Amino acid sequence: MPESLTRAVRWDTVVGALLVVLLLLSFSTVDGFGNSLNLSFLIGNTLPVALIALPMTLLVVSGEIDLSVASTAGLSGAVMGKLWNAGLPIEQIIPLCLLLGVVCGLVNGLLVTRLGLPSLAVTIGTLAAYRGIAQIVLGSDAVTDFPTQYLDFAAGRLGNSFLPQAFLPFLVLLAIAVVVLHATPFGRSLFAIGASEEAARFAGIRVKRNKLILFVATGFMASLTGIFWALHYASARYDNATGLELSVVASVLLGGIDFDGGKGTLGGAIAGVFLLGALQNVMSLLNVSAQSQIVVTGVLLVVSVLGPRVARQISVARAGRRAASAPVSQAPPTPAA
Amino acid sequence: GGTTKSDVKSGSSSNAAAGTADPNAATKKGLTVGFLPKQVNNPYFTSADKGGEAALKELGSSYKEVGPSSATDTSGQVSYVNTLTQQQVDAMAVSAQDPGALCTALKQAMSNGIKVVTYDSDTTADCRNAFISQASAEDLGRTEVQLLAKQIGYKGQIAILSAAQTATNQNTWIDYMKKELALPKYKDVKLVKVAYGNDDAQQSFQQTQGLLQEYPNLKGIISPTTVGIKAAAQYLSGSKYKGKVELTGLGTPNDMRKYVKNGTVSAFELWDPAKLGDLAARTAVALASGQITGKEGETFKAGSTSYTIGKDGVISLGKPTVFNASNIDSFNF
Amino acid sequence: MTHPSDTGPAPVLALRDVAKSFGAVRALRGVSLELFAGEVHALAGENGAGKSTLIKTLAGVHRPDAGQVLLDGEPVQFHGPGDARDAGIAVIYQEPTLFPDLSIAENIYMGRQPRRAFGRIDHKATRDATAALMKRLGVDLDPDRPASGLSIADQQIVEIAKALSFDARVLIMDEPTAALTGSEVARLFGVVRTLREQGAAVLFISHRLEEIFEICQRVTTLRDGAWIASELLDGMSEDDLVRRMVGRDLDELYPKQEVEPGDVALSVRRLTREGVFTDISFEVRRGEIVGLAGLVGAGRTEVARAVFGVDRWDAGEVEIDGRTLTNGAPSTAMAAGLALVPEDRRAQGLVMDMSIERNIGLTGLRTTVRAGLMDRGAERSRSLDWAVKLQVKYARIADTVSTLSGGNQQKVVLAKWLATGPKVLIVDEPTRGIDVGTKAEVHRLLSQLAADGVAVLMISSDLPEILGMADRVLVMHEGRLTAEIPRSEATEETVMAAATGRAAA
Amino acid sequence: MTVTTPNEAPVTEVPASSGTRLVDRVFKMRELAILIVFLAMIGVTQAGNSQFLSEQGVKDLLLNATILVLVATGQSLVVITRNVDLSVGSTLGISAFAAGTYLHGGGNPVVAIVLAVLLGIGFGLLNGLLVSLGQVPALVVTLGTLYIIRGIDSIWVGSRQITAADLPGSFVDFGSGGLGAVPYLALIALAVLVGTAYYLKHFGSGRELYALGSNPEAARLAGIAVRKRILVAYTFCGALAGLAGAMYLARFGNVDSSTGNGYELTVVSAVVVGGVVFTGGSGSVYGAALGALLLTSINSVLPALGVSSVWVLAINGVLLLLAIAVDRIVAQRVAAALKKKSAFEKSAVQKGEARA
Ligand SMILES: Nc1ncnc2c1ncn2[C@@H]1O[C@H](COP(=O)(O)OP(=O)(O)OP(=O)(O)O)[C@@H](O)[C@H]1O
Ligand SMILES: Nc1ncnc2c1ncn2[C@@H]1O[C@H](COP(=O)(O)OP(=O)(O)OP(=O)(O)O)[C@@H](O)[C@H]1O
Ligand SMILES: [Mg+2]
Ligand SMILES: [Mg+2]
Repeated sequence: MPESLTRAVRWDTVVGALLVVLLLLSFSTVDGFGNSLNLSFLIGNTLPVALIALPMTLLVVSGEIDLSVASTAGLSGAVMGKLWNAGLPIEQIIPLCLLLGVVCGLVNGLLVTRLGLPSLAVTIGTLAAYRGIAQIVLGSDAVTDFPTQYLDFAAGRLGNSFLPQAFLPFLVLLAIAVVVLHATPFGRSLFAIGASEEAARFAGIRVKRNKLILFVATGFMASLTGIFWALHYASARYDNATGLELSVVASVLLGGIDFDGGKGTLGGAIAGVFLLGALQNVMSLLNVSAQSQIVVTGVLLVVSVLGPRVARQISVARAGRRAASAPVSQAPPTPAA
Repeated sequence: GGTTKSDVKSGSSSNAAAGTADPNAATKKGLTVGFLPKQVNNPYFTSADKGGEAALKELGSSYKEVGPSSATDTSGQVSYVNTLTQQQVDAMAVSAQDPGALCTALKQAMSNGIKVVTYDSDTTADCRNAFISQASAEDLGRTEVQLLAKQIGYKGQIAILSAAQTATNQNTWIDYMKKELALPKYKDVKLVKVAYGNDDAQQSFQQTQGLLQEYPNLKGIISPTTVGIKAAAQYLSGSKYKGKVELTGLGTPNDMRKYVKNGTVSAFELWDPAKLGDLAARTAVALASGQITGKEGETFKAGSTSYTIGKDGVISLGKPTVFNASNIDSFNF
Repeated sequence: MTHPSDTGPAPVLALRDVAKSFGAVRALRGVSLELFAGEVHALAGENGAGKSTLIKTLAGVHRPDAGQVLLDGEPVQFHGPGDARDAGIAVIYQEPTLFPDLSIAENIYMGRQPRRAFGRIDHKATRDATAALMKRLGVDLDPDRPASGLSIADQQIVEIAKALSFDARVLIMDEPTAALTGSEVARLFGVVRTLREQGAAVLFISHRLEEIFEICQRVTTLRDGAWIASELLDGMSEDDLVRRMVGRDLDELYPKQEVEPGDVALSVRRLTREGVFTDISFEVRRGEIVGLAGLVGAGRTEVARAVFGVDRWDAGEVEIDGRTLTNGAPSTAMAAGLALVPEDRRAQGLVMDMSIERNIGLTGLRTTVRAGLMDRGAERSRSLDWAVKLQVKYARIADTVSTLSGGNQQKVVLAKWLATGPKVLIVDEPTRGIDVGTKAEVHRLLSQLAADGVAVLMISSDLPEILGMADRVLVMHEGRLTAEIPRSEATEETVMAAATGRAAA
Repeated sequence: MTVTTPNEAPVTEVPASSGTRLVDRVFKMRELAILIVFLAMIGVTQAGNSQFLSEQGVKDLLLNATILVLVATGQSLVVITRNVDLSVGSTLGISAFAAGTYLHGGGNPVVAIVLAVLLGIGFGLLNGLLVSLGQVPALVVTLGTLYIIRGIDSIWVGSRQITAADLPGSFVDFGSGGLGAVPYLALIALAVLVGTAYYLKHFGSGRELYALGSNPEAARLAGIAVRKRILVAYTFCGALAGLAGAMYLARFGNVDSSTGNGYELTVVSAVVVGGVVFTGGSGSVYGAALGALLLTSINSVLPALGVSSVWVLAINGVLLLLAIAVDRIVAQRVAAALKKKSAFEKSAVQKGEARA
């Protein structure tokens, strides 16, 4: 009973439930929500956040953070535009851009693991640096004339369904991330690193190497997102995806990932991403102003941390009452002779 | 192998004009026109959209405004295009944060029968039916140089303080400024630098400081952005450069009144944003009523004035107004 | 010495019928205890018996579910540790509670620094008072030094100094000596005796029974959260006490099996880490238990850390079964069959927020795997196996280790490493905070491991343990090996002489 | 235990605390390192542009740093307690607007500043209450209040704006005026900074902020009123954000609903560059202030050197990275030197003993 109680109040489950409730309510009451076009918009616009949230969740679980993701995405988009203008075939450009993302992640990772710098500081630095490089690379250009089959892939739907074509690859990536975090020794070691780096090191876990891998993966996914972004919106500019890092961080936090590291589930994070995305979509359809939407997002975040806390206190109080109503302690047994 | 830029034939650059226009069609009433500025709460766009709202009221249609709260949240703006599409408005007036990013969504909207007008900042031409240009870019660029040159006596170093490096309209104006400066009468005027303040008060501030430190002999600054000119004016008025360095550009009378009065700025210019919104609304209604389709050469009446659609569906508002100490008090926006 | 009787003066501090539960765990049930002025009172019990919980109840950290705390015979309600402190109760908790970023002086006087005009802190007076305290304890710790980087023993000293600085009426000490060697313990007991003579009431917890008999007059025994007895120590034997605690007679504490040593398993040659230890060379053979003795801060832990690879060494070589280890790579050391039970269980041994199961599982991430994925069944049975073997006392294997008592946490650390089936096992203070019953169990285990061919290097500040278990004793002094003493010649005198640097190596 | 141990004190009378004084100096070195980076940067710029350190130039440098220094000072207090306040930018924006609204058409500037500070205190209290009473992660809560305050701000402000024309001339002059090259605003910031630093070093409650950031559990056991202290830190941080709002109004004479947007990252950078550690318990407000000065100066230095705006952002980021990396490397080098030194002393002692 206490186990099922504590399980029931786990925040990631709550976020998942909230998402389902929101979707059901919106289907039945909000005009224009349920049609496949809107749903495809909703998912398509949320995908960039979701893509980055995958590695970000792993990173945060291991106690680090990467705020440079949006800039890495912007830089990849910018380089993609530049190379495209230079006449390179897109099939070569995309691997090059992904490689660039890997390099960006590697720089972050090396600064954090080799020099022992705090990742928050490092990635605030590279947030500016990568965006700045993007600006140097592409300047004021906006590249829009990418090949149509790529644009169609990034913006199109699967037949007439509500699913964007890009959703399937995302599902594959999601599955990979879930397995890696929750079912492999690597994932297990991330939780240990996040909860206590020193104890993890003493258990023979290669802390630095694992963190480096995560930063590289994050860079890779950020650049993939940058490419997707440029194709989805058919526009490569140096300021693509500006501010995306805050959306990612907010969603991941909402999904119950603890920024002190060591706690959280990918399901929760992704539920958080889509909860925020769906909420914004619904509020826009209901003509809620952008300002009020901001307030709602904020309140949701505050509730997301106060909620579990209150739930825990309630369950503790209940357990206390149960214990109090338990039979009175017997008289102390006499010492054994 | 692979797909390169040269494999991709450049898409039709003309605007999306479909069907035929019936100039005599009745103006429909009861339409809904959605305004989607770059940023809600931005005073400039609020004035413009207010103008649109008044026009729509007069025409018997209804107005709504949606938009992102940040001027760099392109994906947010795209979502709002989608939202308007979902809500089945009859037409939308959009000021695009990005010429390309909104295209897919706007085309979706048009394919759902929604008329799209851009104003203030355009998208690529095939993603909308018409663009309402605040003033001809050429006029704006050239007159600003003319204003400043006169103030500094056609002699000395000048600089430009722009907004973001990617701001399309800014860049077009700056191109025309350079063309104007190439004329022989400006042979003693030297453009030394274009700085970018990113439409941020602090950055514009510091860029102004930097310009003055780097070029101690700077005689004048052109800032073709309302945020930039305001920040530059505030810096100048509190520094030793006040009155020594001339400043002009695009600003609103309300922002600039103080600096004109205290002698920091002698003249600047702007179009009336409310008129811009007004024209956008009327164009949207004309499109939705079938009076125009957006083809070059079509004409229509908006209020008392008659406008002709130019190349690529561009409709120009007219010449900007120059404000100075003698006339500034008769404007309030 | 006064022996207060039941009709004598009222106890300074007392508990009456106190109960305390954590969820389903009933840590205390109907426990009573009386502390009298001028008396040192021992609290004895197995790991998880509820000693620390009792102390935290006295200190106002826990609010009892039932029963009363009495101060000078009057019931009181402490709303927090601050209240207890204001009532004149000083507490040394089982786990050090220092501020790593602050200086030792600030750690000791936090919240009650000497003041100057306008309530400003008198930094100099704080420093001087700290220096005086350190002198009283006979240790050389710079008051200005930050607490981070202090060894566990030094941390414990600072805790003791902090408690002494209160000049409290009641001094409560939860295993203050667990990390200390003989000389510091002697020093501490000297101070405690003075306090007692000045009329303080002292509550003392230790799993080293000889210490209880040395310093205490009265003992209260707990078993499974229940009160067993409160009685005078006079006339009691260690066996009596153990029987109270464990409820049965105890087997031999040092069940050393004689094993014929095999091949060299661990070989350390000229290992040096600048500024920490110099030119360390020794070998451990299969089946051998080698003790590593020394005073606090001699560098024993540092050697172990370097050998295992969590620290890098500057010069030298380490071999396991003839295979050279990579510098600074615990994972390769583990792969080669080395295991290290670290000194600081909270920071190094355990991930406090993780479950017992997963903590033990952490060393098996390479083995409890099927097709690249975690084999949860194998992980659980491996963890359960070892938790049971080491008699860890827990409610559910999925509970976080932070809810375990100190000694049980130590057992989890042992379980975690024994589960790897090491060829070479380095244990650093393996029985710190472990109760006598389990200690014998751990010793039997180590002995059995050795018999099975494991090479064991045992670092311990508990000299009798070293003498009782080791085939050979290595002694370190100030970062150097000063002696290697065979079992036959190892006595307290020879070891201490080498440890204090008085004997030639 | 019946160990026969010598009862005299161990003979390790290590020569007085020369090592630890060095340790102390290392902590000072962090600030010194930033100062050196800063001075080097200013020096190079001055060499490249003699106008840079003109009276006007110095004044601009100081003015630019003022607002960030104020907010960073408040933020470091919160960070020292192992928390963070991301909502400072929003608080700054809303209090600036409140002060501006009050001054619109003439009000007393002092009252306006007080109003801004009070509003800041209000939001600081809100954050403090949520974090300390709810005992929830500060990062999430203040990210939430960042959005909430920003939303309330934009709903309230709408598209209105306060421009210099709406403000009393005296207030605007105050914003750009000063004693010689030293602006009034910088003097206010300096006073706040010095006061805060003194408080943190010399008052019990100040030290307790460090203690509870260093080890919250130990702080509770030491009887420190943890919640109260955290509440105070947040309130102070809010108050300074409010004050900074008023200063912003005076300085820029221009406030709208987006004022202070995105400021949190700048503040956090300043604090981190200044050596205030995010895990709490260490760092100083002087460091944070130096960090703020360094960051804002980069933005003045690059334009003054004629670096194209295109490059500014990238260089900014690289410099930020350099600053923290250099700081780190210096700290590591010094720690290593210190270790060698103590090793040397140790072996000297041993040799001495051996000879004896
Ligand atoms: N915060 C807590 N949450 C849950 N259970 C707890 C908590 N603290 C203690 N316990 C449980 O209460 C019981 C008594 O623990 P306590 O720490 O008092 O033991 P102890 O006698 O001090 O043991 P040791 O000798 O190992 O230190 C144990 O079963 C322990 O698991
Ligand atoms: N993490 C650390 N950082 C800095 N100095 C340390 C650290 N750990 C230990 N020291 C110092 O290094 C010296 C050697 O400590 P070490 O812990 O190795 O000694 P030890 O012989 O294992 O003693 P014990 O285990 O009994 O504390 C001591 O002076 C100690 O204060
Ligand atoms: Mg205990
Ligand atoms: Mg040790």
